[in-house]
Amino acid sequence: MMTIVFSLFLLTMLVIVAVAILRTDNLFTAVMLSGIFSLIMAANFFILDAADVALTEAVIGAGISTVLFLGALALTAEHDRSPPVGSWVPLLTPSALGGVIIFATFQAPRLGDPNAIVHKHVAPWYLEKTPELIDVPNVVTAVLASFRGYDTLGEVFVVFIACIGVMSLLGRVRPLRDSIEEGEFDKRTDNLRHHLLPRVVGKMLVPFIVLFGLYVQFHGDFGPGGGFQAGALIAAGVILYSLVEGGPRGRELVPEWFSSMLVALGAFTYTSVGVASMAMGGRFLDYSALSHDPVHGQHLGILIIEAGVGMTVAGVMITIFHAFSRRGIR
Amino acid sequence: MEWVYFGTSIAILVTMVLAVVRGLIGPTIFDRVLAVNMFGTKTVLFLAVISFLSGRPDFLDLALAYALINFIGVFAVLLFFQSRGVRREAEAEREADK
Amino acid sequence: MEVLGLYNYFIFAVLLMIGLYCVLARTNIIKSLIGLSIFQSAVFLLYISMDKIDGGTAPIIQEGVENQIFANPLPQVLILTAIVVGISTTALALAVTVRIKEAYGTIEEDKIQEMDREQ
Amino acid sequence: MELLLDIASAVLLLTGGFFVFVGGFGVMRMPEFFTRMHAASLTDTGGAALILVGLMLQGGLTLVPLKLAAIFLFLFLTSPTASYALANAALLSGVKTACRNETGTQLPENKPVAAGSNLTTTPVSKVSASKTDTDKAVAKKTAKKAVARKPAKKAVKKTAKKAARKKS
Repeated sequence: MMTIVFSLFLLTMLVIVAVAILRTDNLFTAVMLSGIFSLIMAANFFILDAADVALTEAVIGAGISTVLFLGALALTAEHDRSPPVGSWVPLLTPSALGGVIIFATFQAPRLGDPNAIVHKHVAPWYLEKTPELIDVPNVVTAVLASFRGYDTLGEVFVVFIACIGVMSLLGRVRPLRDSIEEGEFDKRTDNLRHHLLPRVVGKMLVPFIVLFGLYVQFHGDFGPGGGFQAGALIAAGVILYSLVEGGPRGRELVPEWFSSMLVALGAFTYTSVGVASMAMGGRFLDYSALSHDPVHGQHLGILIIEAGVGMTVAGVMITIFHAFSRRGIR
Repeated sequence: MEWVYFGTSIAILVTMVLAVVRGLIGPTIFDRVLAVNMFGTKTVLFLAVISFLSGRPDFLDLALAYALINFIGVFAVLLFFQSRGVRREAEAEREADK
Repeated sequence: MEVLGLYNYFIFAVLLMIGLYCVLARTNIIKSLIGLSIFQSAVFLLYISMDKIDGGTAPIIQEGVENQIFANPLPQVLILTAIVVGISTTALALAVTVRIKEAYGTIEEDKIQEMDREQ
Repeated sequence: MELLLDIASAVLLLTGGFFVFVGGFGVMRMPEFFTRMHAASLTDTGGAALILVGLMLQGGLTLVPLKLAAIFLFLFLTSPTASYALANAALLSGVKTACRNETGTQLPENKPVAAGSNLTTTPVSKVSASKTDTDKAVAKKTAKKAVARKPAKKAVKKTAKKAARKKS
């Protein structure tokens, strides 16, 4: 009952915000509204009992997405100069398609129906077997890291490849001025050093964000969290530092060679756990082979691959941010 | 206690609606940024209350994550406007070069 | 009540179509990308709506609590990774946009096409 | 004891909810950007404090009150900082307050903390386009009064004209 009330509120807001994003021709406004969009989405995920997803959406939406979009806007344009739509074809296609989908939803099980087909197949097995086979409280982590380890490995490599793409597109141009004198920092417009309050509070919070990221990383077996969220959180901490102190200082804190190495190292760690489990007589990514006690092996495997995921995600986000910010100071 | 939680969360939700309305009508872009920021803090409170309402207060990690990183976006906004003048000058120079 | 239970799916359809329309009707590349991310979020919403069970809770087993009903963990796993992949692919698209702006001086598709035709 | 705690936290939570709502109402109803920000930032800390303390009383002797205290602390640090950053960004791009002439005292010129000298201004007419009659009258009066500073006079006149045009 309460779920439905909250959902009604949040989902209606979601549609209104989406329409507003569609209608505005100021891209800055669109980015800000999509920040609200992502916040509503995260609250909605939480109401639908998906705590891990809500945490991911929260960290990505609040910490990274807005910053990346604003960075891209600074490098391109602030206004959407699309000509007014003359043809009715663009409107017709979505509305016809939308009508078909809405018609089809009348066949769908209602929200929260325990007899829906999705709840009958693999999921009960996961929920039943996790305490016995893997013995971590967070079933999502168990499924993510162990039962569907192949899938996650694929996702890590997608992120990895996207990072290589960004690096090859934006990384090659050297900034016009590589070295900046100490006194010059305060006059530049690409940092917030002359703002006392953001500088003090921002820098004070960076260690807490990174600490919380580590907590989310290693507490992911017991509560909402895991490598993906932790990586994004740690990256958000570094991004905060770079915003306050300026891009060059941020690159001194986490040099680019380090962040790109982190990306590769994470993916390498993940894969090598798989290879190690093969070498010890199991199948690829079958962590039970890692130790003589299968459950203990699972614990070890999950810990290492989550660390790999965290490294890759943190490295990717930091590298992407650095690529955009360095493009800006030319 | 449930009804207290429920009432509080409804109050927060209504405030969220008001913030969204402010974000939609503007009129300046800063009103929209203000709406985003306010919406962020209200989401922190909403998540905190909801995690008590659903009886799993161990999910406060979410609210904590929000409270920590919600303001990064505003910093990015400040930086964006601070460097806009420089960017416009560079743009004008490029136009002049053509 | 039955119809209210389908509300999530309606919203999914509407959001999907808003995103699609944004991609089709706008020529500005960044606007199209924002539309694409709305489209993506709509798909996330569909998946997460499926995992809900009445009286259920998030699939994190509490010690000492018997007979809990848990939400379906599988859609959550899929979407959790999809969100991170989504932001990195968006970043890639933004990088392409930045390069387009540097090469053409504009990020409007129609103007870029015009320039291409002139050459 | 249990009951006492429940009552205390209920009172705190409901008061907090009311505070939060008042803040939202202020953001909706205040006439221009800086007053809206005032409404938002005050209740952001006040309402949040009440709600979080109310929840803390319910947490019992676990990790929960500690986490709530951490949220409380971080909100207390980040919320004013965000307000500062936002106000500074607004000043940088030349948003002016519309209310400053109503009391008759001239506030000092808007000077944000600026790194470069580049203060680009965006059109502010939209901000101060107040639609009520009283505001219009005030704008007109100040248009006549303000002789000291020419640019200010121009700006106000423009606004007054715009408001008048909008009325008709």
